[in-house]
Amino acid sequence: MNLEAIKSEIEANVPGCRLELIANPSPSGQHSLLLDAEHASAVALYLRDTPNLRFDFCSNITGIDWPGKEVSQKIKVRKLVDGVEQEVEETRITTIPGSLEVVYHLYSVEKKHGPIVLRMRTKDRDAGVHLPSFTPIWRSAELQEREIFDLFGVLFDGHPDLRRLLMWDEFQDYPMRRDYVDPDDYEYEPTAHDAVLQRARQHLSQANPVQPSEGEAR
Amino acid sequence: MTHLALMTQHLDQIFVLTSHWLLSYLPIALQPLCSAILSVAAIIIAFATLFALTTLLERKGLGRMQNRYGPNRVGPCGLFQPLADGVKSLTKEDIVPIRADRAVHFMAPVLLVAASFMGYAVLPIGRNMVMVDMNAGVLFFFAIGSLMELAVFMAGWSSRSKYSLLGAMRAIAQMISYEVPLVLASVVVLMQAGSLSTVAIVNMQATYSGIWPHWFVFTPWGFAGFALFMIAATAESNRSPFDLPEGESEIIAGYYTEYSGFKFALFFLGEYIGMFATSGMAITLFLGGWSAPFSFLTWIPSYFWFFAKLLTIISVFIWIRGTLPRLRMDQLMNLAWQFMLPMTLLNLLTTGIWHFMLPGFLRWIVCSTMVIVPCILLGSGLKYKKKFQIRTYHFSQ
Amino acid sequence: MSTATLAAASLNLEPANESGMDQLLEIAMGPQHPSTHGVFRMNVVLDGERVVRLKPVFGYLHRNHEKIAENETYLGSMPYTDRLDYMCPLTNNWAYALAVEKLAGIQVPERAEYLRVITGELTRLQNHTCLIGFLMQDMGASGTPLMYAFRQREIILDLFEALTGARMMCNYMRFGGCRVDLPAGWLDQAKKVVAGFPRFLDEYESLLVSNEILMDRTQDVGVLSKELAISAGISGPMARASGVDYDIRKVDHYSIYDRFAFRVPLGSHGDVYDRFMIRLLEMRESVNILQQAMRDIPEGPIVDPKTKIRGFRPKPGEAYGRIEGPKGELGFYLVSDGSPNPYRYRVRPPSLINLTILEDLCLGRNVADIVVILGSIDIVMGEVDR
Amino acid sequence: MTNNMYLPVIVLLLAAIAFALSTLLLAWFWARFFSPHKPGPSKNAIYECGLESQGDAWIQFKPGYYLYGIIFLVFDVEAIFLLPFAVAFTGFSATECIAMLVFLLLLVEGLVWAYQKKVLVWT
Amino acid sequence: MDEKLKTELSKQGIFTTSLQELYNWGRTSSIWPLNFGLACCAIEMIATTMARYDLARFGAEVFRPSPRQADLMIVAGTVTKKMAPQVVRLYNQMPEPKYVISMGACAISGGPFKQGYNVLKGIDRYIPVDIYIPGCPPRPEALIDAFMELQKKIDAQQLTGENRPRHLNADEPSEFIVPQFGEHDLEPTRNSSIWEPPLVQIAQTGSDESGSH
Amino acid sequence: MNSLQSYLLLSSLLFSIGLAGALTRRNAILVLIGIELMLNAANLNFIAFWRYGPAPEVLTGIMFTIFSISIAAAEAAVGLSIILAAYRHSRTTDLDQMNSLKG
Amino acid sequence: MVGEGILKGLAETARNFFGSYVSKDRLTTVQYPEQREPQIEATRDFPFLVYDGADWQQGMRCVACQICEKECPPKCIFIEKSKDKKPDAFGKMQIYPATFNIDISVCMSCQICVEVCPFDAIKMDVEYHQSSDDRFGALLLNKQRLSKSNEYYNAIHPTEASAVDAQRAEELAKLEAKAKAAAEVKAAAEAKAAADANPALNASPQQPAGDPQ
Amino acid sequence: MTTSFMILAVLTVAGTAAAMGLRNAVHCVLALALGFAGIAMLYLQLGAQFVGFTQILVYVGAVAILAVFAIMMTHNDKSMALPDSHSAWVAGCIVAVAVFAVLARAIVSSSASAQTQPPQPAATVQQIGNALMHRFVMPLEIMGLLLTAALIGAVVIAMDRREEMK
Repeated sequence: MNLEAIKSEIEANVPGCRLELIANPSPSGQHSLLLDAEHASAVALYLRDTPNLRFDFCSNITGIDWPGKEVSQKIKVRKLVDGVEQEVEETRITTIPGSLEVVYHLYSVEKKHGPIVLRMRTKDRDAGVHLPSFTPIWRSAELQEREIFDLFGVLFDGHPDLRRLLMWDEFQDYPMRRDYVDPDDYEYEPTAHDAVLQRARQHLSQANPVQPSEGEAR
Repeated sequence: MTHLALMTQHLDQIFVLTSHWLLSYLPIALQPLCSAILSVAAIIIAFATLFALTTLLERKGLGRMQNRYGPNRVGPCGLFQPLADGVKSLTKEDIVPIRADRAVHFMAPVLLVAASFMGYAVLPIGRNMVMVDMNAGVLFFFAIGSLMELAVFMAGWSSRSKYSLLGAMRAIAQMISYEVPLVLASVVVLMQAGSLSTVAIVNMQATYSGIWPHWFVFTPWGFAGFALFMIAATAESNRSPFDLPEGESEIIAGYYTEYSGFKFALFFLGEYIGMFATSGMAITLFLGGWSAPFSFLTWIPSYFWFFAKLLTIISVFIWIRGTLPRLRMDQLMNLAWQFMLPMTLLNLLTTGIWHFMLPGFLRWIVCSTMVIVPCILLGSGLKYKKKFQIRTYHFSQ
Repeated sequence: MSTATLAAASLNLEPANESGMDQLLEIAMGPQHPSTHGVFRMNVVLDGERVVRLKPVFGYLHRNHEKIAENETYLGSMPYTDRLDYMCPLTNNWAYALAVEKLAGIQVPERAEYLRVITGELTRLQNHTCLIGFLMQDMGASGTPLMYAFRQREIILDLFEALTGARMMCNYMRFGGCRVDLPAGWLDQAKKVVAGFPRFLDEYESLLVSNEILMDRTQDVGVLSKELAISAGISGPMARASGVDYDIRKVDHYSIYDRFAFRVPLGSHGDVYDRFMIRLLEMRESVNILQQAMRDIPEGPIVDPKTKIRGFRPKPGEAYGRIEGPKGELGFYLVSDGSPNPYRYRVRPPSLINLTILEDLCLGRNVADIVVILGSIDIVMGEVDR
Repeated sequence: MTNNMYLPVIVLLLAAIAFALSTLLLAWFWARFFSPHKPGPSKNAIYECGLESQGDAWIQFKPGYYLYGIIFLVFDVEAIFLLPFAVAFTGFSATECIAMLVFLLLLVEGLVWAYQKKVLVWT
Repeated sequence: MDEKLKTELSKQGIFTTSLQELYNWGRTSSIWPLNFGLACCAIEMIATTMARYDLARFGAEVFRPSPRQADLMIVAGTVTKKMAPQVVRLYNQMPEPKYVISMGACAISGGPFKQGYNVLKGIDRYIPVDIYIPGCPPRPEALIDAFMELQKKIDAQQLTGENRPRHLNADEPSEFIVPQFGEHDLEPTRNSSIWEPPLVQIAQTGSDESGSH
Repeated sequence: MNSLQSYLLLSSLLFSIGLAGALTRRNAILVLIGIELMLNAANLNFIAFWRYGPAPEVLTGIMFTIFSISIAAAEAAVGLSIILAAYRHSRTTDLDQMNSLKG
Repeated sequence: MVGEGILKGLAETARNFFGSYVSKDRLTTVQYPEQREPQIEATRDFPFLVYDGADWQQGMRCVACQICEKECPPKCIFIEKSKDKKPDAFGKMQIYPATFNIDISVCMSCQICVEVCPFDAIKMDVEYHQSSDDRFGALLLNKQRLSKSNEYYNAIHPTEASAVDAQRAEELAKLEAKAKAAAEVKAAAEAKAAADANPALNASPQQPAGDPQ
Repeated sequence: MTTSFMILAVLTVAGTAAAMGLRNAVHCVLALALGFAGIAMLYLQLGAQFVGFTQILVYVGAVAILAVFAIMMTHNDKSMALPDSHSAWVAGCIVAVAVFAVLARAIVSSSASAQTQPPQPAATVQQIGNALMHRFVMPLEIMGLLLTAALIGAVVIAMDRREEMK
């Protein structure tokens, strides 16, 4: 099972699809293919139905949140400084847009090979969170995609029943995103330290402003 | 010897004599009433105690089957456990759901307990120890038994909970389905005994050839009738494996889901009392009532035999409960209508043939065949139709 | 039928109310219900007693395992994996350790592999016995089979306790091996337990297997076709009961399973009875494996000496490791960004994914069948909701 | 007086009812003096596995139950005729028995018809 | 009228005492738990009722599936925020007298999962708890131990007087606020009439911590 | 001792109650129940006349009542079935509505 | 034949029923408060702090390095370093924990604190009788309640403890040897220096190492 | 008129009146069961033991259950507690009262109805059985036919046509 070969095979057979091979530096050596959303279903169907591949078992579907990063770069710019053109070092902040990624691990029950790892990325993390659903292709995606919708907020187009899976329906946030803020409910924490302690203390000053000074007096 | 016989006779009749002696101090006009009150009090106390003991027996027996002790902390050997349960239930808050039908909700357990106690009016629990010897005693018993269906329906319907209602509908469907086989299975006895009076039926069985008693269970039709009666009785009293109406794993607690406090305890009581009553009827009809199993054991008081037989049947109930999984609704109904009803009808025919054949070996063979063969045929027919079997499995290479 | 149409057809989840006149009864089974194995909930719509719709509701035990693990060190997540599928903590440990070993490229010493196989198979034994007990409880068997199952489970738990120190939450495996070596006398005790196990299985079988009520209640109930099983990602004994010949122990050749002779039982009907029987048969095979493993276990180190307990930072990358857990394919997917905490930590819960087809199995069946079908799927809410 | 015969039955009925009522009364007294009732909207709501109850339980059921009810009724009535026959059976000759057999067979015929129509197959 | 009777009753001290003894004996000897398990601890709870430990010896094997017939709620396992309203409602639907054993770290304080966004940090925020059993999960022996602790507690309760337990006092509530699902968290996040965080302790540790660093 | 008259009066009262019910109720099931009640009143008459009649040993009254009860049971079964069938058709057990729907 | 399986099952339960009166295997109940199962050596419950010698404050092995606090997965340990130092078992001056709290209402008995502790100061206890009705008071174990003697440790985990003791003894010996060697070296150096300074003193080399200071 | 008769009469009339008067159909059936039981006890008082128990078995045990089933089968929001139109109610009551008046007048004025007789030996079940199998054997067979016809007819009518077609 050579991923390169599979990649070129797919590209040859699914017209118009662009695949990108994402290398995995870890010793596991599980490299992956990045699909584009438009052709994802076709690729998936190809993977499932082609007799020599037969990836009929979609084992695992994962969401990963890659928040946008601000990368500060120091670059030299030619600029007029005090009328003289000089090479000035300037920090430029480039924002790498964040995205939500969905990773699929496919196996073949018939051929007993695998895994092949597929990934898809959304455009961004706000409005463009749509990805095609694989539920019509692999039924096992049904609950897992619901879970990713629940926890990451990826909208799977074509999913038959896209509701929250684990949290209650009234819940607004997507808790597995990296920027999710926990509800502040550590009212009592006898062994608080680090971040929890900070929060507990903050809580305390709000709830009972006299108390800390009293404590400090002790 | 005669002295001994007299003594055993007195021992046998001790309750009857005591009551006569007590009543003799009362004016004649009051005697019937007081006699009734005495016997009623005796019955209620005896069977309420038996209920308490049975719950304990059941819990301990199940425990033993499951490799553990069961209740043994409250009182000596856990003997006071039922009492504690009673005290607790009595002092428990009584919750009636807001949307429930309050009046019906209240009346259901009372009616259930009343109906379940009524059956004892015709059960002879010892020689000369029957409350009323009615001409239509067996019919009375079944007629009263049908009141329990109504009580169960009242409980389930009035709670207005979905589980209750499902449980109640299940219970009624089950009870009516098994009432027909129950009645028909007992008809065979009536055909031989020629009376609907329970006393007459027992008296007929309390005779002996050699040491063997003439219990109806020792005939082919009697045995089949007994087996069918017991199956139907298990279902009538909602015991495992027919405990669908309160099938815990499916519909919470069935029709008494919404009952708390002592009302719940009354349901429990009613069910057990009902179970004793049907078992008592089975004993009366098939197992010779209070008569001793061997002629040389007649010196043991008759009421002892009755309760011994009752406890045996209860133990079997407990044993079955500890072993078998519950049936499903369709299987339960199919068993009633596709197996029990044809078999009871066939058993009627067998009894008729038994009656018209001359006593001897031949009628034993004919009647046994008439009962056993269809039973096997029907049973394996069911098995065949359902295609259920022990399967063999293969292994991957 | 092609799997595509099959999957699409089974997704048509709106059954018509056929008679068109009977009022439907909507019942919630769970979250507090005696037979939902924890806090599962099914919104059931009944027509009489027939199920016309069933919507599972999850999340009543969603304890944010993945989120917590992303803020924990790699080692710190190990005790949490015990609490995923709390019936079989050791296999969870194993799957997690395997994933981390893949991620960081750690070798496991021979003896440790044997220890893992022994504990893992013991876990399988106790999980399957208890599952059958619970299944019978759901069928209304007044606890007797469950009691026998727990009687046996206690014996196995004693072994676990003697080895790992805890009855349930063992926290035994480490990256590159196991935490402690066998205490003195453990192996003899374990051999005795394993040797006595077939006798218990015989007893269990004579209590259950040929029972007509059980057969009648389980045969042809909840039939799962092979195609749907594969498409829906069903794994473990449940898939094998449907005839899917897929055992990760055989397929992935992970650990040292290649060294043992054992067979994989396959069902042909895919109903509840098959699922029940496959587990019974699997237990016999597990006993086989255990006997071989305990015979062959070599001396040697139990943990890869190069692996650090503290300050463990795998290189950036990702790995998906999976094992054949008692409930099915238990996988861990880890993304490392080089920090001491995993960047992404994902559990592939067999219980959850096996529940995908719950409605398909229950439609048109009786209420009583729901609990039996659910019981035969073998779920543990800790893993379903994580 | 025929009534005398039923006196114990009536006493039994009254006693059983009194037994049930007296325990309930005792429980009520206990609540009155020591442990007060504390009803509340959530407490007295209908139990539904811990959820708020949705919809009414008093709904329309399937007619499947009713069909069983009919057959039960007919066989109950049959039993009414069967019982006097059974009691007098020992004195009967074959003629009466054949008459009863005809009666029974008529009913069995209905039953067989029901089997064939699969009325007695629970769905 | 009943006031009069009550005073009369209190005059008859012996009567009340023996009544109290009977009442407490009945309650301690027949504690029926609600058939209700949440997570890992539920398995140990089941193990406690099984052959090896046999909770039935105390007359407590009657696990009732309906809260109407239960006396004791063993909160065995993690209470998530999604589950909390149901737990409170079930508790409310139990008839008095009712007891709560908070079994295991998760039920007491959220335990190891307390950092989770969906985990309730202790069931005692919503319902009054009688006995806490630490442990993750507590051993079956620990549950039996707690059970006996509860029995002792019940046995010490007074039937009348100021110290009488909650359920005998008409003024004290028997049902508690059922939290609602909010957009980010449960609302309210705690029932402040029964649960107040002990603020001083945090202040102390907090200040000490800041002092030492 | 009770007189025959008192039984007859009671039975006529029951008959009237049944009649009133049958005439006033709109629920078809209850109308049927009213009719059953009237039948019962008649049965009571049979038994009373048997008891006070000239030849009680002939058992005619009893036999009549038994047959009457059986017929009433059959009638109830069929009647309720018809109501069920009508309900299935018109979704109501209200006689007025059934009538107005003419369906 | 229908019913065969049912009869088989009935026979099985009957065998267990009667077996429970004769065989220990069929009556597995350990009647807990009176009878107890034999203590399994590896059993662990909550952590405790080991101290050597008789005085828990003096002999405390913990040096407040806070590794366990950081590594504890559920973060249930709270340590505050002392401002002064005290000599440890090896005679080295170490800081010690001024506060050492373990919240057993959170602890999940995972043993990671034990594994990471470089000083063998924290070990796992076997005491599970911790249930209480006082959540805030009883379930937060402070330093005093956590401290258990090394003898206790030896009693509950003999194999492990003796290994630890042996290792510590070895370390101590090594340390002593090292100290001795250091002292000797020092002494030798001093002696040399002294010899260099004052050759007359060469005759008495067995001078105690620490004495000149 | 003995007290027992009075009690039973009041019970019966109350039960039946409630059955006809209550709003909730289920309550009506439960009250009806009480009324039937009252009538059964009147039969017992008249010495017709077998008939009395038959009455309970058939009416309380079967007909009432069947009625309950019918109510549960036709249970929807509309069918519960149908408001009875006022005019029909008044008219019905007037007719009923009139009928009662006529009947009562006839009974009271009839000399035959005033008779009281000494107690007779009650009819035993055996006598009934003999009568049934001899004098009433033809009605019995007809009864069997009727019951079978009723069974088939009722089932056919009540069965769901659509299910039958399947």
